[in-house]
Formats: sequence, structure tokens, C-alpha cells
Amino acid sequence: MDFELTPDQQMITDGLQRLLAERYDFEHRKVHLFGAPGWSRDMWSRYAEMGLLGLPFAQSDGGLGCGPVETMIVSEAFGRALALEPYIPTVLLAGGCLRLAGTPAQRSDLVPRIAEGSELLAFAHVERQARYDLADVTTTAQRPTASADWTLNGAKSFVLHADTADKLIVSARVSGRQRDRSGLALFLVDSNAPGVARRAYVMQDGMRAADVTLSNVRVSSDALLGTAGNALPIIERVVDCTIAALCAEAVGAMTRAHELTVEYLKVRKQFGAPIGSFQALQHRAVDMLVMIEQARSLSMYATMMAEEADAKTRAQAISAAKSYVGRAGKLVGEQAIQLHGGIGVTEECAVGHYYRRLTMIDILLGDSAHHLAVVAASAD
Amino acid sequence: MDFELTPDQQMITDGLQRLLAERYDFEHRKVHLFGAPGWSRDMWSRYAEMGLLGLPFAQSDGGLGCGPVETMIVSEAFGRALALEPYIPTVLLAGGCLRLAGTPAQRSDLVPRIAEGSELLAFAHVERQARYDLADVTTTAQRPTASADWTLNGAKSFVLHADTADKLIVSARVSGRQRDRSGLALFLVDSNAPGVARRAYVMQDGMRAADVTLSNVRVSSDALLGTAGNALPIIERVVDCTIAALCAEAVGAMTRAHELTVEYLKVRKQFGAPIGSFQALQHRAVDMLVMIEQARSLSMYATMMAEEADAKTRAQAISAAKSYVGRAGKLVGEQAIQLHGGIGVTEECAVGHYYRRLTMIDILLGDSAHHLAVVAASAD
Amino acid sequence: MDLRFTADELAFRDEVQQFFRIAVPADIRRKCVLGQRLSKPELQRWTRILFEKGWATPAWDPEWGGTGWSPVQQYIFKEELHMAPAPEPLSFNVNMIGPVLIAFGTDEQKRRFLPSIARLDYWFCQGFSEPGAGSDLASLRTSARLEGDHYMVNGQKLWTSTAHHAEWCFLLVRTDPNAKKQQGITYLLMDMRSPGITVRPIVTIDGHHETNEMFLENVRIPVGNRIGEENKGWDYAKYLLGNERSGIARVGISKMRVRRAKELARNIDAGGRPLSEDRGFRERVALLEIELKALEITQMRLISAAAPAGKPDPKSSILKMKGSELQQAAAQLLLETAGYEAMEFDRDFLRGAHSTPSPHDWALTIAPNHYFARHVSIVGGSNEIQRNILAKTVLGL
Amino acid sequence: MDLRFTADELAFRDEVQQFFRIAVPADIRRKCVLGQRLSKPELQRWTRILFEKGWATPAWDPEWGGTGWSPVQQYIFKEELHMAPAPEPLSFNVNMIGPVLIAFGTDEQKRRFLPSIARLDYWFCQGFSEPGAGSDLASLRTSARLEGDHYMVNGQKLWTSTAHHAEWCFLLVRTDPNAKKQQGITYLLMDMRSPGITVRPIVTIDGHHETNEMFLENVRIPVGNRIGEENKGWDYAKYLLGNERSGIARVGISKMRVRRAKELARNIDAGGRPLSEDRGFRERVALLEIELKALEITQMRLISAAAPAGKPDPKSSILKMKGSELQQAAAQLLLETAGYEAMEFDRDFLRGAHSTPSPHDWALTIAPNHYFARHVSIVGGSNEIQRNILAKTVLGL
Repeated sequence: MDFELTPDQQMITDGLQRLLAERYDFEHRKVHLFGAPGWSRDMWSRYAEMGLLGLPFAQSDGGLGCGPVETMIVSEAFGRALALEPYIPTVLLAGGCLRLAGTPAQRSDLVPRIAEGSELLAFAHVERQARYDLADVTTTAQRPTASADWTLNGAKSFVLHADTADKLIVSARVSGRQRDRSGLALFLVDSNAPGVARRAYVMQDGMRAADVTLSNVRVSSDALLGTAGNALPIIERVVDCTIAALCAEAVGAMTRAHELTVEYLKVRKQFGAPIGSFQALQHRAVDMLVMIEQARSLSMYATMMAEEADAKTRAQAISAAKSYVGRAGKLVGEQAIQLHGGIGVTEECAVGHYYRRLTMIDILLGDSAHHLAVVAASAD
Repeated sequence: MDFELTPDQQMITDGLQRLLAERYDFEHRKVHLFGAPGWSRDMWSRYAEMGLLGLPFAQSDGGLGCGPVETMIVSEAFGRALALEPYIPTVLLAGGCLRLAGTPAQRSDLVPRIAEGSELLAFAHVERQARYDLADVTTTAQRPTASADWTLNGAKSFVLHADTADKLIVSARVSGRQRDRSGLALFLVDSNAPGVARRAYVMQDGMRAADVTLSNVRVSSDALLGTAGNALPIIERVVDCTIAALCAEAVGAMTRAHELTVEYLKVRKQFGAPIGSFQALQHRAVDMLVMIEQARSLSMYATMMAEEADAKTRAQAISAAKSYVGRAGKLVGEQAIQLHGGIGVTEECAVGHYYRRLTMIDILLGDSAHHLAVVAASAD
Repeated sequence: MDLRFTADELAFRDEVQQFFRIAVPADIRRKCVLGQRLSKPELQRWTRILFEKGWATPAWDPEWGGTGWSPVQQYIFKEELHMAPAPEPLSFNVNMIGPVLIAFGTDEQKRRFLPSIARLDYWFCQGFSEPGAGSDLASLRTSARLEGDHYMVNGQKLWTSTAHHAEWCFLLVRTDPNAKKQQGITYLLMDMRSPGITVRPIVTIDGHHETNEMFLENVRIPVGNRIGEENKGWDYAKYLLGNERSGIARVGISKMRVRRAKELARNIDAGGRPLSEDRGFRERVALLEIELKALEITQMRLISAAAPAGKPDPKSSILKMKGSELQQAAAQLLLETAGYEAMEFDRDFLRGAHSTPSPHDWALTIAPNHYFARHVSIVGGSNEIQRNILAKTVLGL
Repeated sequence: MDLRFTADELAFRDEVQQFFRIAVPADIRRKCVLGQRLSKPELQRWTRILFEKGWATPAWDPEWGGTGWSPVQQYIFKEELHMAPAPEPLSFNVNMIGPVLIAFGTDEQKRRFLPSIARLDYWFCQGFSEPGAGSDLASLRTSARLEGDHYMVNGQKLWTSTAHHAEWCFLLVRTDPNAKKQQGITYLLMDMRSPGITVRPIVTIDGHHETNEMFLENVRIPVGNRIGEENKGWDYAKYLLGNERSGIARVGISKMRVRRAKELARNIDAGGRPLSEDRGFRERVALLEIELKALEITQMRLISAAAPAGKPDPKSSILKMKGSELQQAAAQLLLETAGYEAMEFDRDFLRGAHSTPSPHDWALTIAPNHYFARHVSIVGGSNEIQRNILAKTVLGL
């Protein structure tokens, strides 16, 4: 048992936190948020320079060969800063599929360009009717013969940062029925390929996304990642790793929202005293602290279990963490607003933005109610 | 809509509260609690004199012909005083069966004696394996011919105040399988009849109960209440009415525990000030108040719905009330203890006794988790 | 004791339901169903429909446009309005300045203002809070100096919601800087066209502009626009607190949200079955519905407990606290129901700007309204302040 | 960073498990499983088994009988002890007076007391709280006047748990009535056979007698039984607060309760199916297990964050708070599991007096232990005090 960061990990933390402190305060972020493309290409280059974009990829593919702990560190820092960049879709979701299922050719083509920041990816998996069921896919991939091109048809929704992505990794059904566990495959699709249409929009937390429709989109057989029909276990691993990162991001966001709240309690005066001198508010701030520390512990737990080989053990740990952290994030965000009073519900105040992000994190890849039910169903 | 008590109802309230204030304070109660039979025969006579024991029975049978509102008033007062007498088994449970299913002969025989306090009854229904499933009965009643005596065999548990009861109303199965809704019947059985054995014990809240075994107990055909095989709807009505009364009792207990706590907050000093001057404790006391007021509202709701003819509507309302009140009672009791500090966990302090009773009320006739599940399952 | 409505009350409810069924314009009803915000002309249109019916200001003294309804009838009316759903009349006008004018205004003021307030010809906003005076409202510092027949007003107000729509503002100002906090405050009516007023928008967490900050620089307010006596303004403002017992819990709004969540859940697939059949979802719905039933009855109990007119019942703080918590919980239930569907942000749709309906419109306001629901436990005396009030007044701590 | 145990730590855990499997006497283990209270001879018997193994006082300085284990090893030991289940060694001896003697006692005191404390030849109780000094412990008033070579002690102590078993008592007394509250307090060791001590039982909410009030009338305590300096007793008492980080959350106890509830639920029928398959039950179990997993890691994080010896880490208040809440929640889960079965009260069984097992024994201690669990959020600094500490020391409020 060891809670220390290695010197390399400490270097990543220090470097990234310094960068974000200098260049990603609330005012900088506002500029990115309201500008195009809704995030900072400059920061993206800096992340690349720091090596963050190649972090989880094998060194042989052009990455840094790091693991979930490094991803946790980075995600937590992004959570503190409410960073808007497409790290999750490019590096963790689509990047994860590429890492786990990509052919050597695909990896050697794409990983260096992801790592240097010149290639953006998105993961087009979720469909409207699926809710949180990862197996629920109706998009189809068909081909007349084993060597022919694939033709993709279907609709994907809530595809994070698909608006700016150069390539999409699309899940599609090559066999089976709507919610069958087998029969899924992953394809690398150019975002501008004929038949790909994207409806872009802003999400509640300012992040960008798009709905993607695929109408007779043709891709060649070397666009296939892994083996056709067996993609679901890959998708589940990728999603579990990403949930661990989302938990860390939430912990970063909660921690910062709590810090801002405690600072506010010290300076805001009412009835002739700092409101932080009122015991009921002090205890509220303490309850937030306890919840954050518990969430931090579970974020670490998820990180440790993110690459657990046994899928059931892994999924249960990940769901345990997500169910707690999702709920804790919301509660901490709500109390941060409440303790700020009126100012807390304005767009000028940072805590509201943390709350919006924390709310989206709860929803993304399954909300706390969903994951609690998963744990309850699968526990011994 | 009308929340006023009628003059008659007000008279019952005033009279009973005065009686209990004079003769049922904590010290009096202790004497009853540790003496035999674990409650006060003197108080029982006084309840009889006030008419409380004949309250719900028809005037033509020798009762007062009152309804659930009067039962609520009485139960709430008993809750405040933590009264130990066998009101629930005699008047509400067994009394309810008699009222709803008894033959004219049975009613004219027993009701006057119940009302005058000379006859005690218990309701032997629950069996160990049944948990909260009212239809789960394995005790059997058999007879060779339609006019012959019945023979009862089986085991009943947690029979409230069966130790002192003169007669038991026993549920038994005349047909069907363990959890079938049909096939139940109710029988009036003398507590001392051959084959009836009672193992008496004290419950956690100081109330008395017994486990009852029936070994070839023979009763004549006029011991049957109502029609053989159709008792479950009667049992459900009786239980629902009793749950409404339990809710009122809990509200009385919560209210008193809260009053004691607020009084203690005003007199107990630490750090040179009454602890009631600390805001965190003030807010806790307020949260208790809010919960009690909500529980009081649902107790009224249960009272109003206790005699609703439509069984589903009635059961849903009753379960809604019990699920909230059961949980609220526990939470209020816990906070009452917490705000009392160390003294709160001693037997000398009243709040612990309220907590013990509130805990038993939560369990009796189905705990809050059970009733929430009932509401969730049956809601539109 | 009988918790059921009487036959008369049931008949009244039918009448109210029937009216709402017919009278709410289809476009306005649709916005309410979808959780969109109304424009000023829309709310005016609806208020005038109510006014024509004589139901724009039920709680007012009948002499000045009230209906003379019993508290139970008023409660039924509000519930049915929320459940219709129909827009709530402007609270600043109907619940705040109207009753204050009726209680403390001169006959001339009443004649001049009340009809326009009831018809929403005059839209009032509230100038109470200030940057340094939130929960501690009595520490407000906006000053008013009497100069001949007018007050000269200087200062800054915060949270002046709908100031950008308003023709008038009811305003608390400090007229005696030397008096004790609550004394020395005066209650004025300010024409929003007066020179020296600057209104700056504040965008809230839902992305919407509804509230503002307001700067007052040498604004002249005629003495005739003063309510009651100088330095007694705090009493008039306080008159409202705890006085508005019916409807403060807004149970109808929460019930409507829960109803909508249940309806939506029937058509949402969760792992091959409708979400509405999921045990966890059903238990969360049940918990909320039970608490709402309780609050409904608690509210009726407080309403029917006869309290002297104008005397605030401190227990109404329970309604405010619990009501706001349940509004938030109901908004959370809707969010949970929508899941991913709630993630898309569309500021224009929230304002009701889109004209062409899309199949996923239904989810677009759910997250913003859920975010904005955080404000209900803050405005009008935060829930912490309500707990302070209850601890002091009800528990004697 | 690696949250897994190292191979060495795993080997250590196996060793500890193996020891508990063999060393806990069957009758004592059975009482632990059933939640019964141990008698004095039983705890002595068990303590001596630990002592023989060298594991009676792991956290003490190795010079005085400690094992020299790492914090992680100590944590593993406590967890496995709770999960075995095996009785916890007397906390007054092992966690309280032992460490204080080691830190502040004279060599003579150490030699005289420590071995007997470790073997439970001396049973110590704690004389800190008083009727007027609970959360505000420093306001204690029991007086000690120096008269030649002994102190003359007068006063009243409260919550002197196990005083009726104890040979000795560690006591806080006021030696300087004029000094500021925390100053003027002295730390003494009192022989319980001294004349002038009256111990009166206090029965607690579980119906059990474990704690007492204690009256001291002209009790003579030799100066040689003073710990450290006169008037510095508060510092020695405070040394313990927050110092006992491993095990304070008692996660093992909660885990054992949850495990037992799950086992029981497999054989409890709920409407025709095992309770263990009920979704609601399973979700409540899951919520608890998730929080326990979190607390386990939080505890490890705090333990492994190197803190200067003797310097309390204020964050250990988190462990105390959350740990007590979860112990209570786990006791509630057991109660919910038992349902009606928990209603029977049997004081003798709780004491372990029954010798003939009955099929329903398993439920008899569940309610009393659940009631008694309320005390864990009160003793050792109530959870409200813990929140005060965290607000001040960690948040700077």
C-alpha cells in the first residue's frame, strides 16, 4: 500500500497545475468557452508538449506508456480548472479503443498524431434509445463479402466533441439484435466522409458535442478495429477507464468548488460577521469536506481497478465509485451554491459552472442511480 | 377540509391528556414497567371509565361508535406518555377483527367486557417465517365435517400482550398454500384452552408479548369469526386501521421526545452557554420539528384513509404514511439522543425509551423499507 | 376533522379546472409544459385573461379586486394553476406590492396603482437586496434624502429580477443613517423611467437573463410615492414575510414535475424495460410523492389554523424550507429521468424562441430549470434563515 | 501510488488471520458472533492469549511491549481482529493509559504499570467526564489538594465505564482552581480500592450495565501516582486525541455487521424470496459497502500520510465522524434484516448468561447493540465537536 506519487507523476502534477493556474483561470476559461471552437487550441498544444495527449498509449506506438494513475492526476487537474478541451473523447474514449483494439497500422498512424495534438477523435457509441446500456446498438455495419467495404447506417447521439473531431470511432452491429452482447464492431470513420452528418451543439457545462448520423457511409476493411462482433468487452474496458477518469475530474471539481466556498465564507459578511463564523455553515462546509475525502478515496479505488483484468470485479468497483462520486459531486455543488447565496446562481460565479460540470459528470456513462443498481445486482 | 376537533373529540383529548399527565409521568411509568404484568391495571380501568376501550365498537354492541379520528387522538396521547397498556391488541387488533368479522353473538358477548376493561384480547396472526406478508400463514384449522369442532395447529410469534390476554383471535388456514390470499379464517380461542402454550417475554420497548403454539387446540364452530376462507381482507383492514393508530402513536412519541430535547437544549450548559444557543444544534432541532410536522400530516392522512372502502387506495395511503412515519420516528429519536449527549443513552433518560418504542413501531406491521416498496409497486 | 374537500370545495375545484382548461392559450400552455420562460407580452396576455375573469388577485381585499375566497379555495386555485399548468401571475405585483398598498397605502395610492397592478399594466420589480445586504437585509445602505417634495436616492440594488421589464419598482431605502438597523428604512415606489436608474443584466446559472443589478444615481422620487411613514419601511416589508402562507410551498409545481417525470419515464427505455417500471425509479418517485402529500396537508393545516390578519405565522417557514427542497428534488427527478437527453444546452429554446418543434424538445429545459431551482432555497430568506426563524420563534432557542 | 497490499503485507495478513482462526477460544468467538458482551474473566483470558503471542499492545514503543509494526500492519491487525471476530483489547489500557505512560510516565511508573496493563492484570477505567463537563471537558471541577505526599481528591465523575471491573483509574482533577480552564488540570492514577470511592451503576439504553458514576470523597492519591507535572494534565490527555488514527473508524466492526446481515438475509424469507435478493435491501447494502470501502481507503491515506509522532492529525476527526455514522448504519441494517425477530428483549442473553442455544438467539442482541450504537457518535468528542474541530483546524473557519 502506497499513496505517494512517483517523481515522474509528481512532475506531471506540478507542471500541469502550474500551467492551468497561469493560463486557465476563470477569466481565461470564459474566453475559450465563448469563442470557437469552445475550447483552447493553444492549451491543446501545450498539453501535447507536456506529453499529456500521449500519456496512456504504448511507447512503441508513440505514447508515454503511462497508466491509470497518471490519467487520474491529469483528470483531477482538469476538473479543478474546468478544462474544456477534448481530452476525454480523443485520449480516453476513442484513444482507449485505439489502444486496446487498434491494429498496429492504425496505432502507428494515429497515436503519434494524437500525441502531438494534430488529430482529434471522438467516440460515436451511445444511441438515443440506449440510455446507459452499452450493448444497446442499432447502428449497422454490413458488407456483401468478407473482403468488401463496410457500409454503416445509424444514428449516434451525445458524441462528445464530435464537432471538431477529425475521425470518429463508431460502434456498429454486424450481427445480433438490439441489446445482444455479441455482434458489435468498432470502425474508424473520417468525420467528413460522405454520408456522415453532424449536428453540433453546446452542452449544459459548456462542453461541445454533436449528434451524428451515418447514411450509407462506406469504409474499407482496414477501418475495422479488432475483430468484428467482439467489441463490447473492449467498449466496456474503455468506458470503465473513462469512468475512473471522470471520478478524478469530479474530485478535482468538488475540491475547487469547496475551496472557493470556504474562501467565500471567510470574506462574506452578514450580521456584522463573516458568515463562516456561523456554526451551521461551518458544519455544512465540514460535511462537504468529508464527502470529498470519501469521493477522493473512491476515485483512487476506481483508478486502481481500472485495468483489473476480471471484467466483473472491475465493473463492480467502477460502478461503486461512480455511484458515490456522481452523487457526492452533485451534493457538494449544491451546497457550494447554497453557501454562496444569490451570487452562487449567477453565471459570473465559478461555483455554478462547477455544479453544471458535476451534474453532467453524474450523467455521463451512467448516473449514480444506474451504477448503484449495477453494484446491487452484481454484489455477492 | 376541516382540521378542528369536535367538542366530543376535544373532550377525549383533554381528559386523557390530563389523566396521563397526572398519573403516567416517567416515574409512574417505571413502576408499571418493572412491575407485573408490565403495565397498569389501574390505568386500564380508568381508560375503561373514560370510554376509551369501547371507542371503535358500534353502540349497538356496547361501544361508543367512534371512528379513526378518535383512535388517532387516543393513540397520540398514548405515544406521548409511552403508555404500556394492551390497547393495540385488545381494542384495535383483536377488537378490530371482532368488530369487522364477529358474529352478533360474539360481539354482544365480548364488546361490553372489552369496553368495561374486564376482558383482554390478543391477535395471534404473525408467524416467524412470514415477515411482513400478511397472507403467509401455515397454522391450520381442520374439521372432519361441516358441523364438527375445528382443530388448530401451528405457531404464532410476536403476539402483542398475549401473556395477559384472556382470549386470542387466531388466524389459521382452512385451505390453500402457505402464501395464498384465500383460505384464511379467524378463530376465537381461550388463552387457557388445552393445547395453547405461551412463551411470554418483554419486548425491546418494555411492552409484553408472547409466542403462542397451538397443538391440537379444539374450538367449536361458533368460535369462527366471519366466513372461513375469506379472512385476509378483514385482516388487512384491521392491520391498516392499526397502522394508522401506530402512526399517531409515533407522532405523539416524537413530539414529546422533541419537547424534551428542546427543553434540555435550554438548560444544559457547556462552554459557558446553554447548548441551545449553538446554531448547529438549533438547526438540528428545527429539522426534527419539520419532520414531525410532516409525520403528523401523514398520520392524519392515514387516519382519514383508514376506513376507505377501496382496499388498494387504502393500502397505498397507509403504506405511504407508515413508510414516512416509521423512518421519521427513528431519525427524530436518534437526534433526540444525540442532542442529549451521554445522558441520552442511559435508561434513566426518557428519550432513550422513546427511541426504543419508535424503533419497535417502525418494525411493527412492516418497516419503512417494506412499506416504501409497497407504495412503489402499487403506484400508478 | 376531515381532510377531504367538502362538496362545495370540490365544485369550486371543478370550476377552476374547467376555466384553466379553456382559458389558457395553447401557445402559453405549451411553454409551461415544456418549462420555457414567458415573455412580458405573454404574461400580460395571460394576466388580462385572469383579470377579465376576476381572478387576477384572489387574495386581495374584495374591495380592491379580491375574490373573497376562503383560504382553502385560494389554495385550490393555486394548485390547479400550477397543475394546469398555467403561468403564475407576477408575484411582485400580486403577492407583494398589492397587499402592501392595500394595507398601508393611501386611498389615492390605491386608486392610482392597484388596478394597473392587477392588470399588469404596471409591472413592478423589487428593490430590496444590495451587494452587502442579502440575508442581512436590514443592513441595506441605499440612501434617500428628503429634498422638498421628493427624495433623492443613491445606491445600488442587487437581484432586481425583471427590472428590465418593469415600469415601477418598490424600493427600500435608508432615510435615517443614525437609527438602529431596522429603523430608519423607508418604503418607496419608484418610476423606472426616472433619470439616474441604470439596470445591468445578470445572467443566471440557467443561461437566462431574468435578474439584474440596479444603480441609482440621484434618482428623484416624489414624497407622494412613499408608503406609510418615513423610517417605518421595515415594518411594511416584514408584513409580507410569513404572510403568504398559501402557495409558498409551491406543491403544485413539484407535483407537476413529478407527474411529468412519470409520464416521460413510460417512454424511456432502461435496459429493455420502461424506466417507469424500474424499482429504484419507482421508489424515488414514491419518496417524493409521499413527502409532497405530507407537505400538502401540512400546508392546509397551517392555512386553516386561523391566524390574525397581517400577523406572520413563523411556522410558514416550514413550508418555505420543505417546499423548496421538494421543488429541487422534483427537478432532480426530471433530470434523472432525462439522463443524456438533458445534456444539450439551448438558451433560445428556454426563452421560447424556437418555433419548429423537434422530437427532443421535451428535454431541453430540464437541466436549466434544475440548475435554476437552486435559487428557491436562497431567495426570500434562505433556508438557513428560515431555520433561524423557526429556532427562535417556534422553539424558543 | 498503489492501493493494493504489498506481498509482505499480504503475508502478514495471512499470518494474522491464521492466528485469529486458531487462538480465539470457541466460546469467546461465539459471543462475538452473537454480539454478546464479554465478562471480565473472558476479556482477561483473551488478553493473555494476545500477550503470550506478543500482540497485546502492537502500537506501543517496542521497548515497552510494542510490535514495531508499520501503520499498515497495525491497521491490518485491527481489521482482522474485528472481522475474525475477536474481542477488542481493553481500549482504556491499550490505547489510552499505556501510550500516556510511555510518553509521560517516569521509568518507575512504566515498570510498575505497563506489564500489568498489557496483561490486563490491572484493568484501568477513565475518570474524565463530569456531570457539568461533557463536550466541554476542560470545565471539570473535581478538586485535588496537595497535602504532603498525597493529593486529597473530591468530586464526581460520570461515564466511568467498567469502573466496577477496574483496579485502577486514570483521572483528571483540578489542582489550580484559579488558572485558566485548560490549565490547572492534573493527571493522576487512582487505585480503585482507595477509601472514599463510590461507584454507582448506570444502566444504558441497551439494558446493560457497563458505565457508572463515581463519587470521590477525600480520596488520597500518592504524589508518585501523578503523571508528569502538576497542572499539565490537559496536555497529556489531549495527546491521545487524534493520535489514535488507526482503528478509530472501526471499519472492521461495520464490515462484520454488514457481512452478518447479508448472511442472515439469505435465510430470511421476504414475500416468498430470500431477503438477500430484494433489490431495495441490496441497494442499502451496496450504499453501505461503498461508503465502507471509501472510509477504509480514507483511513489508509491518513495513516500513511506521515505525521510527526504525538502530533494529532485533525483530519482523523473525519474517521471518527464517518466511522461512527457507518457503525450506526450497519447496526440499523442488521435491525432491518431481523425485523420482528429483533423485538424480544433478553438482558441475560446480552450478558452471555444463557447456556442453551435456541434457534432464535441470533436476533437477541441486534436491537440492544443497535440502540447502544448511538453512543459512538457521542463518546470521545461528539460528532458535533468533531465538526467544530475540522472547521477550525482544517478549514480555518
